[in-house]
Amino acid sequence: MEQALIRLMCFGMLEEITGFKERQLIGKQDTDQFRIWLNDEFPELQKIDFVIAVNRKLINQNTVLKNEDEVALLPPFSGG
Amino acid sequence: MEQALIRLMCFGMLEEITGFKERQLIGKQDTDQFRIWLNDEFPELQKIDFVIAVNRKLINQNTVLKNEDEVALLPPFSGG
Amino acid sequence: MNDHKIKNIFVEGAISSQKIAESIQSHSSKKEIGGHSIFLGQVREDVLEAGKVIQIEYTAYVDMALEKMQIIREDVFSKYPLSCMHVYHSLGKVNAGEICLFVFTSSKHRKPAIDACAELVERIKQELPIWGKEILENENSQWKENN
Amino acid sequence: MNDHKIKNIFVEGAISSQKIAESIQSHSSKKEIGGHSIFLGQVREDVLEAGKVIQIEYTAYVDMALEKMQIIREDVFSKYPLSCMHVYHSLGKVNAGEICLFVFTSSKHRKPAIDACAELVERIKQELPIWGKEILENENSQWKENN
Repeated sequence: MEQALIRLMCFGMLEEITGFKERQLIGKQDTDQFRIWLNDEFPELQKIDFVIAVNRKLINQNTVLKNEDEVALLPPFSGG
Repeated sequence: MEQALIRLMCFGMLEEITGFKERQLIGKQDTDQFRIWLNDEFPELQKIDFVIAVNRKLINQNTVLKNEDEVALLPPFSGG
Repeated sequence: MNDHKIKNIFVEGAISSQKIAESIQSHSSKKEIGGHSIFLGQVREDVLEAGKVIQIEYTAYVDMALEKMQIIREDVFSKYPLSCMHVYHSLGKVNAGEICLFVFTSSKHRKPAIDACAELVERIKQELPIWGKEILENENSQWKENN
Repeated sequence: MNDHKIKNIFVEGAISSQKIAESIQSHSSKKEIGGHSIFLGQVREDVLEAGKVIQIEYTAYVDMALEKMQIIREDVFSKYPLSCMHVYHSLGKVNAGEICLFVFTSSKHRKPAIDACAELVERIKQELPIWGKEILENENSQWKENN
């Protein structure tokens, strides 16, 4: 089976914490798998309040990741 | 007893109905007396919705009129 | 009556967008402000049975309006934590499409500015002795009624 | 997603009072409008424990913000009888005292314009993925939190 290549994006303070704004990531079948990877790679994120958007929609349950999906980590909004 | 000389003012459509914007009036002891005079003088006002202000305050009960009081006839407001 | 100086709110004719811009700009030095709320009343080209409205001519019982506005101003200032409050109303002729009322409130936070502005607009419409005479395209006229 | 063209809301840097004036002026030809409601967000010179805020630098997840704004726009248009709705938000650096958010609604009557504007401001603050980084006078910075 071909592995999904996703586009991973970080915004606001998360960009400072992870050290990247955007990168590619391969081999995560769904957002639960992705979260496990994220916690391993950036344990300091466990202290941070953030939500995940897949293809520019907030998700609130495990979501399958497909090739070229856009996965974004979003800290609390503070526009206006 | 000296008779009060009041300043009588009409606004909006009332100015058109009475034919004056401002005039002096003598001999009305209170607003009830004044209303009687007004109904005699301008019977067409009985069909018109208006309120009375004495010295720039709306009145809702009979009010004694003193010398130099400012009595105004105000149709419904339509500012803004 | 009270000790405060009575502020004028009346301007002759329409309120220009330039005046509004200048009023906004002048608040950039008040750096404790986080939100401004503005209401603008614009003369509508209503089509009445008697004809189309092309202009409204405003008159007012100026002394009473200014005294009443002072009371409203103090009520609203005591109810909401505002930095600023500005109210302007036209007298005389204002064409359809032009601005006849400008209400401007500013506060540290958005909510008091928004709520105070909305309350001011309602009270101005209901309580200030101002009258609009609608001038129709056929040169007739009729007295405006607020809803 | 929907069939409508996605409108941009972002402007680089502060929103000038001249831009606001031009936006107001351009509505004078829409003669069915009776009321405009405007909200302006202004960058506050807050004094934090870490220092005084002199500037906010805004970043956004632009594509998501515009898609979300489109949904909000359609929700609000379907809820209130509006003639017009305009929203502008700054990206990049905005100094204390400058305008970073401009929300502008117009309607035949005042109530829908006022209510729609207030609702838009709340939804923009809560739902758009935009972040403000407060730049302090001592060259430190911290991420803004909305209340």
